[in-house]
Amino acid sequence: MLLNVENLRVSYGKIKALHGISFNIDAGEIVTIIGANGAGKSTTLRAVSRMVPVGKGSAMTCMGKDLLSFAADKVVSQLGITHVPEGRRLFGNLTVMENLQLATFARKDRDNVRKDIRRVFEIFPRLEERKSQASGTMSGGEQQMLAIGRAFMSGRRLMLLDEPSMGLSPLLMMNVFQALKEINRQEGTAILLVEQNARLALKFSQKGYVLENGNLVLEGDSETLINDPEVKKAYLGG
Amino acid sequence: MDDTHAPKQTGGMFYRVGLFFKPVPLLGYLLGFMVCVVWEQLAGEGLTSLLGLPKMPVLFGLLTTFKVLAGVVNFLIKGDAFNWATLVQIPGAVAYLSAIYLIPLALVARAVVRPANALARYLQGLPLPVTAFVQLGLMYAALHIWAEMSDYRLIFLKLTLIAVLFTLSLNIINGYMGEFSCSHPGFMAIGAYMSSLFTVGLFSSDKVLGEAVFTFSTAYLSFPLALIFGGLMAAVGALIIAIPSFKTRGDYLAIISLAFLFIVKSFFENIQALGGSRGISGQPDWATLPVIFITMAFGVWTINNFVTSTMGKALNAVRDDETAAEAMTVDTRKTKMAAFMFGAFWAGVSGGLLAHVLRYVNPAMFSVQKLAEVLAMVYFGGLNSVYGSIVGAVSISLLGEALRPLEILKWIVIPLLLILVMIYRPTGLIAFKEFDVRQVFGPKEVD
Amino acid sequence: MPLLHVSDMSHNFGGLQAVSEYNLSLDPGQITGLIGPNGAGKTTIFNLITGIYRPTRGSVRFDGEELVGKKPNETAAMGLARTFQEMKLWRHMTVLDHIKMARYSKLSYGLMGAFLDTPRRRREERHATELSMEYLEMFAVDQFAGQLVVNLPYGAQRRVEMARAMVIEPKVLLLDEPTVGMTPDEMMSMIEVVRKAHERFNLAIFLIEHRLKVVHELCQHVQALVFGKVLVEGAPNEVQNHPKVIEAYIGEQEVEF
Amino acid sequence: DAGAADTIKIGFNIPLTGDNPDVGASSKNAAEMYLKKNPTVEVGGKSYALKFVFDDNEYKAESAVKVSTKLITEEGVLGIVGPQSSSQAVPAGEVANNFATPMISPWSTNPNTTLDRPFVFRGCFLDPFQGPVAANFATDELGAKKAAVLYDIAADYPKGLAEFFKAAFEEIHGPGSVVAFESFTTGDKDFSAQMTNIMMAGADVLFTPQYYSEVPLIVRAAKEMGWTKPILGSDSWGSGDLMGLCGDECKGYYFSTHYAAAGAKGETKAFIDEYTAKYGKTPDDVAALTWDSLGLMIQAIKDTGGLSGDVKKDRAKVKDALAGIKNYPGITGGMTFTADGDPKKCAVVVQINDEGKFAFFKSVCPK
Amino acid sequence: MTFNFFMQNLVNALQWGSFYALIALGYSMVYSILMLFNFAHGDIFMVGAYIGLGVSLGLLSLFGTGAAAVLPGWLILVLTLLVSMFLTAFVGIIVERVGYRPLREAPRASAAITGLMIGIILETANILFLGGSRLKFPQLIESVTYNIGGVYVTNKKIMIVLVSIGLMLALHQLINRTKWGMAMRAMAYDYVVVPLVGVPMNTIAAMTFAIGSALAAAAGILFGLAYPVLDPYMGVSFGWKAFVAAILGGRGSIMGACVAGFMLGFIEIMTVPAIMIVNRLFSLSIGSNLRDLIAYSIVLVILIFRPHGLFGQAYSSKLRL
Ligand SMILES: Nc1ncnc2c1ncn2[C@@H]1O[C@H](COP(=O)(O)OP(=O)(O)OP(=O)(O)O)[C@@H](O)[C@H]1O
Ligand SMILES: Nc1ncnc2c1ncn2[C@@H]1O[C@H](COP(=O)(O)OP(=O)(O)OP(=O)(O)O)[C@@H](O)[C@H]1O
Ligand SMILES: CC(C)C[C@H](N)C(=O)O
Ligand SMILES: [Mg+2]
Ligand SMILES: [Mg+2]
Repeated sequence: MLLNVENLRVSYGKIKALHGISFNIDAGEIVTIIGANGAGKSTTLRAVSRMVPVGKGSAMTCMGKDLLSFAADKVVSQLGITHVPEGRRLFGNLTVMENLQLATFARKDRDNVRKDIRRVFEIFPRLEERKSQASGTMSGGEQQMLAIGRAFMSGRRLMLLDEPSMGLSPLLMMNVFQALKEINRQEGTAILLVEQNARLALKFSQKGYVLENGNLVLEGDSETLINDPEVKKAYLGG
Repeated sequence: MDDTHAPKQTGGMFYRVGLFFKPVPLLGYLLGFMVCVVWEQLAGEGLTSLLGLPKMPVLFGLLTTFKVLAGVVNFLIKGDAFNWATLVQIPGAVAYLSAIYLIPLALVARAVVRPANALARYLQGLPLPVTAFVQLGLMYAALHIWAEMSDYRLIFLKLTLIAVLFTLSLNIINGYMGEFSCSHPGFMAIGAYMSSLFTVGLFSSDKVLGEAVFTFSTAYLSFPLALIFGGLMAAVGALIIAIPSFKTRGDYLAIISLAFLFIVKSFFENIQALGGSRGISGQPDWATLPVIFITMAFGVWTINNFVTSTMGKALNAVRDDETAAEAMTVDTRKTKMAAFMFGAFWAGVSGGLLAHVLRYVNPAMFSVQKLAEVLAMVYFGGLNSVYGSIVGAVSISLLGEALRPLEILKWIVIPLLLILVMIYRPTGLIAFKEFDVRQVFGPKEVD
Repeated sequence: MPLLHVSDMSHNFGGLQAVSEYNLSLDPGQITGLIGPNGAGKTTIFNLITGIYRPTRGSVRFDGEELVGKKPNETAAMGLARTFQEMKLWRHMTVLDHIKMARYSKLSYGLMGAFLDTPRRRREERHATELSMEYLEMFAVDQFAGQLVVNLPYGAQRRVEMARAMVIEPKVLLLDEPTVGMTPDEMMSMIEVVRKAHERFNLAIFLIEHRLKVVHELCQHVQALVFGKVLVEGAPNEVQNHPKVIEAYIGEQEVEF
Repeated sequence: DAGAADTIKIGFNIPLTGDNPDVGASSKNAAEMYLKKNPTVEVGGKSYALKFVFDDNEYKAESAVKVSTKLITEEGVLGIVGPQSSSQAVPAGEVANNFATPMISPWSTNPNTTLDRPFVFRGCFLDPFQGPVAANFATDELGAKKAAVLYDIAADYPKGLAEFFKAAFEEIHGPGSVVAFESFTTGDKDFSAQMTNIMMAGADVLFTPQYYSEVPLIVRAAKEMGWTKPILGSDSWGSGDLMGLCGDECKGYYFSTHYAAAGAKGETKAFIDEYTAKYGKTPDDVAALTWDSLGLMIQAIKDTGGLSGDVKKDRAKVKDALAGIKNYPGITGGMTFTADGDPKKCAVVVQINDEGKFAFFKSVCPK
Repeated sequence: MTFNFFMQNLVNALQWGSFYALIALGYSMVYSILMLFNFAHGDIFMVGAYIGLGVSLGLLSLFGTGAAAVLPGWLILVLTLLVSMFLTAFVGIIVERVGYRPLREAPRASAAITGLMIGIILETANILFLGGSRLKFPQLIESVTYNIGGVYVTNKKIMIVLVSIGLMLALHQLINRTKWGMAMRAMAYDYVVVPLVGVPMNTIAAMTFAIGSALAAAAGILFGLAYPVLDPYMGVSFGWKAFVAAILGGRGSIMGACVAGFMLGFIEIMTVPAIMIVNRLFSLSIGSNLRDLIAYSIVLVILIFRPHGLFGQAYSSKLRL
């Protein structure tokens, strides 16, 4: 098992966002979490990437190692878990190229870096065109591509994706998902996906969890979930 | 949702104390304070000697306490002789504070809850000026009696009230508008000099400014004009900064305003007609406590009016997201200019008051040190809040006086305290709290 | 004469031609959609119309008046309200204050009124509050009136932003991806809200969306923008099924992974 | 205090913190030394314990006012020594005068400090006196015909003195004989631009009435620009620390001051030796003047011939006694107050000799 | 008004500008990377100078002075520079740890206030430990004055200018060419997500302070050589003026800070001869005392025409509240 999460609790001050959820991801697997706004999806990802402190009793292991003993940057550089946050959060003052290079900060394999950058440009040719544009001035969709590319550069055992389709044109959304699938297939990168577009997400993944008010209420393989009448009603738009 | 968290748990002592005083309206505290100060007039001297204190504790016993502590510190560090008998003064001061202030205040405030609330409710029915007049009048009377006990209290009170106005006027810019302005001491300087020019130039004979132009006994009636003149000139100065700096966004105001501060200081140092670095002395003694109190109250009132109006709240909008503010029809440039000049105006007025309290003004008074002081007051008290500025100005002034016996160590203690506040309450003690005059003066609903 | 008339508007950033020779005419009560790939220049067009950027060439006329050269607050006060792709709310302000702020240009009490709390100011503020409450109710966010916006659920924040734009009493409303990040449920209720506002005020709406369903439900007319140029325009169905639009924008919808 | 009746309280309004803490330290040192030596005073046949209250004015005008008020109303002092610098002494003098409490500022040379304030005195000569002393010295002893002045515009004292020097020098040599009148601002460290101007002007002597901490930098800037002519300073040079900071570079230059430490005799020498032994450095002007001012205050108290115990009445008595003091033998010279409360006293000019000592060169007394 | 006169002032201005530039550089590091006004920077400069004083006195007593010297003065100077920069870097790291790290999520202005307070504590601590009096910085190398065609230049001036320029170039390379520099710039933009790309945020922040403080120490020591009187408040006015230079240079621009530092030095020095020239030309008698007034008016005017600073980019940087 790649990632195992037990009894994860998170609160923001007095607000409890997660009430002890458990889930797991196998190597190379694509897993989706769906849920309404404010259900705690982003919080789950933030907890795994150690961006928010977790509550007592929570346990997370990655390949048998205690994930909680790694600082946020070590989760990326040593465990290979990368996080594409909600709203992309690029370094707007750096160029596209610099954003990609920075993501290799902790990497030692200089030769592969160049190859990987080529890969990113193959997947997203627009990025190569805009190599030296400051990333802050790019359009929303362009930024999303760069955010995925940046995550690809910094580690690829597990990618945590927070609403990657947000604001993307239909065509690009498909492209992005195809690119993700390709990365998943070629590199064996596992993906934990959070999406509002639940239909797409479930189709894309093998396994799914449904999160409601900080609790996991349903889990199963994607096929089952997509046909579940409750899920259909609540998340697939009838 | 599993469990709901209502903050209902009966908390510790603070919670219970809070509950005890919950129904007390401002009027109740004012009455309580009034009783305290009268009580002090009657019993203060007696209690002082009863407790074996050398002198009546004038700053709520703080000064006495720290003086003794300073003795202990000097004994520990430098081995200075220390009279251990003075240690008794600390409990003495505490006892005095409790007997004269804390206990009577608590008891009276609590005892008059009903009549005070009834009165407050009645007053609330009357037009606001009447309510304000009654309550502020009571507040002034109490402060007046308090200050009558000692001239040191009086000067402390005067300077503190000025500091409140000055701090609040900076809060408009650094708190409500969210810019970082460094020029406030400069505005204060302009106000101080210009009002001095007015009063000294016209009404008293002075080496620098020459013979008095007018001499009549009611000349002090022109003091408001002098203050307004100082304030307006400061506002004009603000215009010089405002025009270039609001073309840009962000940090440039910080250095433009800092440059302005240097320029103002250098200007007054160089203008021989205003005394140069020697400054101007001999201002008439017109900044009396009532004058300062009324000016301060009026200033706080107008500033509060401004920041609670939609016009003024546009400042918050500009601070939080300027693009959105513009898209919502806010004329950001006009708003910023108005706020900046308004802040400068009151800084100028407080400068005018300061000059007439000290009856002396020189350029060195308005250095970056003054800037550090007022910044500390603003951020310590709390951004975007009238309460915050009052709390900040009063507590920093009080600390500054109370810790004076510690001499150099004072400058370790105060900064450390500020750092701690910044770490635990980064926007200051009481930030982002709206000051609703009617509610403040109104009754407390008892449930 | 159309209410909003954009003719031959172009704009470039450095070397990048973001918008070129763009035309639009929007009649009162009309809803026009703007679709196009990411980076096509849609948001830029909004920014040009509202005065955040000044077009390199071309003109924008609103109600017969030229807008080019006017500042955003001026265009807004004239009746061009907008929302933002990435919601722009004021962190430290309550919901009610948000709405009231949009009355800024309609307040006439001036600075003296602001400083001195004149009766006129009290009257105007009271009126603004009442009006704002009406709008809050209309957008079903009145129960949050006293709260800070940051504490609101996402969908409610979006509706607050929309209510804020509406209080300006605009003639044209520009919506930049109003349903982004919403669940299908929330999306449907947003469509309803827009429709209601449209009907009630006979509002002209100019809408950017990536969700074709929204465009389909609301718009009478659609423009497809690619590389800053209008590729195709017409009725929603026509545009959606246009091969060029499919190629550049929509793609194959049912892919298998 | 208990038994306040037989103590006499003197307040000190001095800068223990702020920009110039060493001024406060010197004042306090001198005062404490005085107290050690004279723990009690005999007034009108009754012995009183002396008690000193030191309060910190932070080198700020505002604080000086608060401190004066506090000393007078809270501590109930009989008289105040300080503040030292005019920027504090002028406003604090106002307070003292209003509360009818005698005050002596040891070191404030600004005329406004005592002007029209019967209760305020000072322990030093005034700038209008020192300026001509320096100008005459430059003319007579250094043979200068053209002078340059470099001073701090933002500080009251150097600026005033520079102007008095200029006036006096131009009176002797005609207008324009001060060929360079260059200034800078408090805290400046680089004087090369001003020195370049001064070099260009071709002066015979450089007068710089600056603090001892700035003198080394000025002297160095001058030497680096190739200045080889004499430099003349004022009483603010006279700190024990000057030579430690300046080293060989200052040797040979002159300054006017209140007293000459090297070669001092009698009382003055006793004071210097005792102070040096106690604090490990030569007493500077502040220390010496504080000592004298304190002495004057105590003398006046003795001269009242007896205290009533009512501090308000006693203060008035002390003030009258102060005004009446004749030829007080201070270590910085004999002193008699004018009607304004300013002492008539002599200035000395010292030269920094090869051992780095301030050697007596000449004494100039008012006519 | 000769050419010499101009050259002489130019040389003076170069030296003076070096200090502003070096200090502004350290200021700008923290400012452009952590987006903080580090109001303690001037005082770190002061601490650096005092550490330099301690180190050099220590070295001198170890290796002897004058005729008994084991090591030449310049070597002691180099050692002093290295050791003090290292030690002062630690002071910077402590300042970051105590005063800034806990405030990373707070409004920037609050951090500015902590900086101000840390500055006051550093000054006070100095007075507590060393007393209020001024100290003399030992002159490690013999001063030699060259007269080049009537222009007086000392060996120290030359050295100071060269060392400053060298340090600036090195820093420029670091920021723009290395991944550390890239990480620093990224942090300037959005520190929250920096760890998400595998960059250790705290290390970068600490390093930023360390480098800035080391530069301040270098400035402090060079300053001690040029103006050998040290006092606890020597950093105050430098701090505020470096603040002006750092922002005048334009945010995010190391070169900008450097150029603005030199420029500020030039303006300050050059107004004095400029006034003199004007006086001679029009037979006026304006005092050179108007320097601050003129210098900062020039700064104001520059900002009117270049509202984003000399090298700054135009993006909004509101105080984070
Ligand atoms: N920084 C924060 N401070 C306080 N509360 C927060 C914070 N971030 C999230 N929350 C609260 O935690 C809960 C879960 O939020 P989270 O962002 O994880 O939801 P989500 O499922 O990702 O929703 P969305 O679809 O809107 O992204 C919500 O109630 C939210 O209001
Ligand atoms: N200030 C700017 N400077 C430089 N380029 C810019 C700037 N603003 C936008 N651009 C570029 O202009 C193009 C159009 O951007 P715009 O934001 O209008 O796209 P959009 O159609 O709204 O896309 P999306 O659907 O992703 O939001 C993009 O390529 C973007 O990178
Ligand atoms: C030299 C000094 C610090 C005092 C000076 N005589 C003054 O009047 O301020
Ligand atoms: Mg989320
Ligand atoms: Mg867009």
